[in-house]
Amino acid sequence: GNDSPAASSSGSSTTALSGTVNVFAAASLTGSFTQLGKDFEKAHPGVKVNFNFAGSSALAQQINQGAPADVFASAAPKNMDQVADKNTPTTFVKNTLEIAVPTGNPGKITGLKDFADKNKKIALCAVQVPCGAAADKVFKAVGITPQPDSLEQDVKAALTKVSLGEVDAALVYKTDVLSAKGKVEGIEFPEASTAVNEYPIATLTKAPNADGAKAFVDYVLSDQGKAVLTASGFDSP
Amino acid sequence: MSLRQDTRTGSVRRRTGGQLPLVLLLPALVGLAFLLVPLIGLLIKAPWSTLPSRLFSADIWQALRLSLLCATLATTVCLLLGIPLAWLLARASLPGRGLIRALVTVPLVLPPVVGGVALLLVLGRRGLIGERLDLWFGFSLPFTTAGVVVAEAFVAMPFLVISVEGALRAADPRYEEAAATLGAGRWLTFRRVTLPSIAPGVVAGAVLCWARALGEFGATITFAGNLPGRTTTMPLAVYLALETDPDVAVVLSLVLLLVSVVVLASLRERWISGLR
Amino acid sequence: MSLRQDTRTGSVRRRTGGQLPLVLLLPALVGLAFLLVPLIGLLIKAPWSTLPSRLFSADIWQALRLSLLCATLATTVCLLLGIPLAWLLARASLPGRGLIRALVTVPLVLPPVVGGVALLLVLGRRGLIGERLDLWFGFSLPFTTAGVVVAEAFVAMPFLVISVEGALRAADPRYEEAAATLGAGRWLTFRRVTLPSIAPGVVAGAVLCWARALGEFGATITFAGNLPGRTTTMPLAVYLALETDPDVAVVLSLVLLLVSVVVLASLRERWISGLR
Amino acid sequence: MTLYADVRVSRGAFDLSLDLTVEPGEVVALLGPNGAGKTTALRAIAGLLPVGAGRVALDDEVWDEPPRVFRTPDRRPIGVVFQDYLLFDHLSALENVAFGLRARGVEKHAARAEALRWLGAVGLASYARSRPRALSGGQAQRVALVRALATSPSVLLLDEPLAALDASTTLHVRAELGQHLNRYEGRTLLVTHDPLDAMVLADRLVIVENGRIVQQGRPTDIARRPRTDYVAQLVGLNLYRGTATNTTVALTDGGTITLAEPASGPVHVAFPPTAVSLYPEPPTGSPRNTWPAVVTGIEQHAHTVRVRLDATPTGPTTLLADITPAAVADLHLTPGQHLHATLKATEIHTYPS
Amino acid sequence: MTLYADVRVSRGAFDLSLDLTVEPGEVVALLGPNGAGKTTALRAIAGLLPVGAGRVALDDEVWDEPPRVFRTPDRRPIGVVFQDYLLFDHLSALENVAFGLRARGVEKHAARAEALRWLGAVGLASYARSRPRALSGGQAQRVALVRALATSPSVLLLDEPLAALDASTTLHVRAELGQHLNRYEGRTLLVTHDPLDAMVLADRLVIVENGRIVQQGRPTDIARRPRTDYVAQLVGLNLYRGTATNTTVALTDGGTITLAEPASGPVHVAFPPTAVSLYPEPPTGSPRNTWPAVVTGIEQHAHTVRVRLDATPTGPTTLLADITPAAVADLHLTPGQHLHATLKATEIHTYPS
Ligand SMILES: Nc1ncnc2c1ncn2[C@@H]1O[C@H](COP(=O)(O)OP(=O)(O)OP(=O)(O)O)[C@@H](O)[C@H]1O
Ligand SMILES: Nc1ncnc2c1ncn2[C@@H]1O[C@H](COP(=O)(O)OP(=O)(O)OP(=O)(O)O)[C@@H](O)[C@H]1O
Ligand SMILES: [Mg+2]
Ligand SMILES: [Mg+2]
Repeated sequence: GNDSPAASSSGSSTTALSGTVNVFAAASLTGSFTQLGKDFEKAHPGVKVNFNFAGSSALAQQINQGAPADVFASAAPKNMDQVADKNTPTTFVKNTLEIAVPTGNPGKITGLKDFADKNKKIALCAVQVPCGAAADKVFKAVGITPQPDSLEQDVKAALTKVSLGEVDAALVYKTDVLSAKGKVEGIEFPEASTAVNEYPIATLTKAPNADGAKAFVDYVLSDQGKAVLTASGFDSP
Repeated sequence: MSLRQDTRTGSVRRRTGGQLPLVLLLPALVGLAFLLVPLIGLLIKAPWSTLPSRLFSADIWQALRLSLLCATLATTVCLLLGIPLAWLLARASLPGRGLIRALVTVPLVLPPVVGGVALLLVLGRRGLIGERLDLWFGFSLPFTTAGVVVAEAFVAMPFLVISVEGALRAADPRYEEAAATLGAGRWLTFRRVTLPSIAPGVVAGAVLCWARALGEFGATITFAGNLPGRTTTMPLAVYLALETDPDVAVVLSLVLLLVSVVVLASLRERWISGLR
Repeated sequence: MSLRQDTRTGSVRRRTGGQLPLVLLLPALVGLAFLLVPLIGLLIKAPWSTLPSRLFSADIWQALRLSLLCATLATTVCLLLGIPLAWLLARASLPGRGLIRALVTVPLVLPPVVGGVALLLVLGRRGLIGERLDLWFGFSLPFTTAGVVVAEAFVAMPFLVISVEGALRAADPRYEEAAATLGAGRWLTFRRVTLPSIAPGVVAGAVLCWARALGEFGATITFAGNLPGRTTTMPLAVYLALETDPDVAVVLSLVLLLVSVVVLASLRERWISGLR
Repeated sequence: MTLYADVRVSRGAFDLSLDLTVEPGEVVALLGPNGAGKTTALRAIAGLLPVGAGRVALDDEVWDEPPRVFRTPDRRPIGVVFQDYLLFDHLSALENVAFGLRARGVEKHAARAEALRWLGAVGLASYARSRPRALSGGQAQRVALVRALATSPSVLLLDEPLAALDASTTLHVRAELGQHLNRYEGRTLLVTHDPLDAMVLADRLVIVENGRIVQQGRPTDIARRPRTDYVAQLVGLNLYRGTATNTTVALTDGGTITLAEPASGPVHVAFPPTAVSLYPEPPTGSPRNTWPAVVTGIEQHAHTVRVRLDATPTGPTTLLADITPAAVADLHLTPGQHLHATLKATEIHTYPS
Repeated sequence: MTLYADVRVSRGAFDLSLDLTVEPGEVVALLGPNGAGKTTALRAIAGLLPVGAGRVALDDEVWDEPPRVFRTPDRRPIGVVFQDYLLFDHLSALENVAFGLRARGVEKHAARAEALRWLGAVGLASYARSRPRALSGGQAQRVALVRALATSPSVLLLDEPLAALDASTTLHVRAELGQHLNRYEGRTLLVTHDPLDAMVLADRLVIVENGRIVQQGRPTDIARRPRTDYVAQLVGLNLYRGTATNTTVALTDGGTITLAEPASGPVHVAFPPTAVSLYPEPPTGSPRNTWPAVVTGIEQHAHTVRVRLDATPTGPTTLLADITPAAVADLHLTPGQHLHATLKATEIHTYPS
């Protein structure tokens, strides 16, 4: 139900908000934030939310080069740290890893140990990107040396390879498995909890619309916001 | 002129009644297949059943309009700046011409995302030149449609420059000499003699340039951001669609392709025959 | 021949003692600045103090070697398939030539990632053709160096085809007629008369093709993946470096640029003068 | 094997319709004013321009017959010299000449040796390595000439092969060309502006105006019976074959002629009708040739009168003289009248044949 | 303002060194065999090829003087007709001719009207809209000719302007060209192979061989005192100015000549020395011109003897006759001897001057 939050949040708003809110958000938030934006606009008539979805590191670059951003929602704390002019960030969601296999599991993957099998085609994220760093942590924790065929630039690229059956398995986020329902199957594994990825959000000190920025972050952290995010497969912090 | 054209086509038609050399035909067909078969892959993969409903999203048309507009503007910028540059490289006696020519290819080799970063470093609000622009004129390029044009022009210009330079080098310079003896300065000679004679090369360069600009992604998203209606061109929309629904990405790509193929197929034949 | 070359250069040198038309010179210089200033931005941003230590990473050299190898192989493939295709488009009488020509530009317009997906759909393990390849020959392209070459060739070939077609259209067909009357078939005429006369256009196309292949990122990573030593080319290394340490990304980009500029600057002048 | 060419082509407002045959060993010259369609006809026979209607065939080997048959130029055993040369700029003169031989499968070294021989024949051996753009206009045309000759084609098509040559070179190249055409067993079609080239080199003339044949036949026949003033002016030339010994030529059809410059062997002897003077009594003076002659015909042309004469037994069988109407009146010229014809030895041109 | 051209250029193994001047209103013809360097000299004067050493200047306006001065072709008031035409393929014949006028700032409509007038003058008005490739060789050359003439340049440079024209067109175009050159106040340099063109059109001949001037001077002077056999053969021509009334020409230097074809007004009259016959007694026959003459000189050339004569008062002051050595012996020729010279009216060429 997305209609109810509109009433409650309009009640919570003290001053009448106006103008536009520029939200720079990680590409993996595209689906859920687009929805959130619509809801927010409904709750605050007269406010327009503009999204700039791109890779978190590109967004951090843009903000540091003076982009007119009000809010930054990053897919990793690291990229949030790169931004200088920000207010204290808050973690608003978490994401955990899952093994993704093509529908029907043609590679007969059962668990993490198959990632060490040279005969299986495996895709992982590169360690430079958050999902790769998380996977690295997991494998270190369980003491497995994976034998990947490819180190993908981002989690969607890994997912694409699974959904096209190019690889037998990949380590991706739960949200990704959910978004590709029907084309991939998820296999949960207990060690996932050792590498939880946190998404921080923050308003920026040079925000052209500081009030709007704060209201949007509040909305994301509100229950209504959480509901939308968890529907996409994110865990609450 | 039209008559002459007719006779020529007629002649070509009868001529090629003869056999085409297999040694040319075979690789040509393999090449064609290589370029087109992946397209067939996309067509097969496209979600035909739900296609009509997906096409009724206003966002698609907004992004498409923006893409066509920006690519066309970028091509115009490239033509205005690139043709003179090509001419300089081909005809003027520059010291270190070889180096300059190689430097022109820099935006080609630079991974587009890095190109975008470089543009930000120079033209961003905190950039070398961008800071002045902002200070003096209160005007900043990133996150504007003009920024998209700049990013696309930066990435696409080398195509134009190098194609046109190649055409200039293949052209017979004696016609320029003849024009000079008729009292035409370099500019007039360039406009009225050189340019018409290299028209096919310029058209080829412009096509490359336009198509490259239309498909440009990395530099655009880095330099101009991804703001729907303002800087979200089709390739950016495709990128976002890949994040949420890969099927939509395929549909978007096919729309982009269809439009560009229609534009090029209708435009080029006219240009090519009109300019010769 | 060398003597003749000398006289010509001499003549050009004295000629351009005269004034260059500002109306050409000005935009040419603006264009040059536009292409080069972002490079200056990168150079300023580069971490010069720590540069030497960063360059001593074996990974860089491995990626660079792979990049050069793959770009060169891809260019070779493009030359072998693309020149015949350009010839077919320019000289043969094809039904629907305009459409075919426009379709050739498809890989240009297609966002590279989608291009990679399209290649996977056709040549991947489960792809239309790839499945057969895998079944019959136990051979699969993705995740191999050959896959990188295929992805780069796919993206870069339109540049070659369109440049060369432009050159062919600008060439005087009467020389081909003369060759025909001397008993030369189309293949011989093509090899010995047409090709040498369009050499500058072919060189231009090959340069575009090589540079584009060298900078290719999206289609490569999507189709061939990213495995150091096997498929990690420089642009892939740059992209990943950008995620963690933008300074490293700048260093890598500069290395890539430097190498390509050196290669092109030394190679092209020789080609251009050698082939004319 | 005869070359049949019934060529009908439309090019814009211009419309060509010629019907030609060329026998083996025969040299046919196509003469006509600028824009008459000579080059167009030659291009059609070469296959560079498909005929709109008609038929081009070498005996029963059909080359072009719309709408079914069309043989491309490279599959026609032809050699062409183009009016604007069309030498390959990126090849040396030698490679240009060797090109056709190589295309017809001659091995590289043999082709180059043969090409060098040909270049030598037109005095350009020392330019073998020059690029066409480094050649003068006349040099370029000579290279184009031997490039076409080198392949020994069945049909040789020459478009103004001697136009860009200077007087002294022309003499040399014309003799070379004449010798080759004599030895040559193929069919030759020669487009030229120069009636002298045409009459010396060709066995038959075809005169074209405005895309149509206005007259054709053996040079002597046309010279004797020109149908129009244009043709009369174009081909009015006394031309004989004979064998020269020093300064005397014994004509094949009887009679002798005295030359100024010694020659030897079979020659063509030519002089214009204007060079012949007529006297009622044999004059004694510088002219070396004085023959008794009988008037056989008188024709009035625009401003001159052409007199046909028989000068047997000491001179040529038939002889043309162009004189003024005033001279006709002075001499009371009538057919059958006996006269003396004089011809200065220095007025005679001789060409080895 | 005089054109001074001291041109020294090296091109590969070829080496050119010419020193020329052309006065206003003067027409200088550059004659020489193929590859003599005529085109090279012309290109250097046009500024298409910087001289290696020397100086090109129009009076005190220096065009080229290495290493400092070099004026590009577009800043030299010149008009050039190229040996291979170089018409712009993408422009119509009319636009080609209008090009130079437009480049010199003439307004579009005026330029086109002027261009059309010029095309009409060479009989190509109906081809105004044709593309160069749709023109025949001769038509293309005429367009190139008027393209250069249309801009009324101070220096006109013509490379073989009449070479591709057929006999009848040549006559017409030569007359047109001659008239224009007469009216023309600039300096003309004419490269040609045809001695007749040179002698009729030019005020002075410069004969070049192998990159060097071998002789120069007024056509009649050169014809009378040729330094080499080559020159003698090249320019051996009796040439006079006079005024024609019907078939009689009153020569400017005295005497009269009878023509075959009526003419009127100022004309050039030309006939080769070979056309003149010598008799001890005046013969009565068809030749319309018989003059008493006195031998003033005898020169032995390769195979012929050139006799210089005075034919005053009834004929031309000086007269050349080429006869055979045998005739010289027969007539016992010695300087001072009195003879009778005959010349057939039909041997005479007349050109309006
Ligand atoms: N491609 C073309 N389109 C239209 N008309 C053409 C074309 N080519 C030639 N013509 C016309 O056809 C006519 C004949 O041209 P052609 O070249 O055959 O003449 P030509 O007899 O060779 O003359 P020349 O002696 O001057 O070379 C000319 O009037 C010319 O303008
Ligand atoms: N670019 C060049 N490089 C080297 N040699 C050249 C070049 N251009 C011309 N030559 C040589 O210079 C000489 C003179 O050439 P030029 O064209 O001036 O002769 P020309 O007198 O015009 O002869 P033609 O009457 O045949 O046109 C020739 O021997 C030619 O081979
Ligand atoms: Mg012709
Ligand atoms: Mg010349």
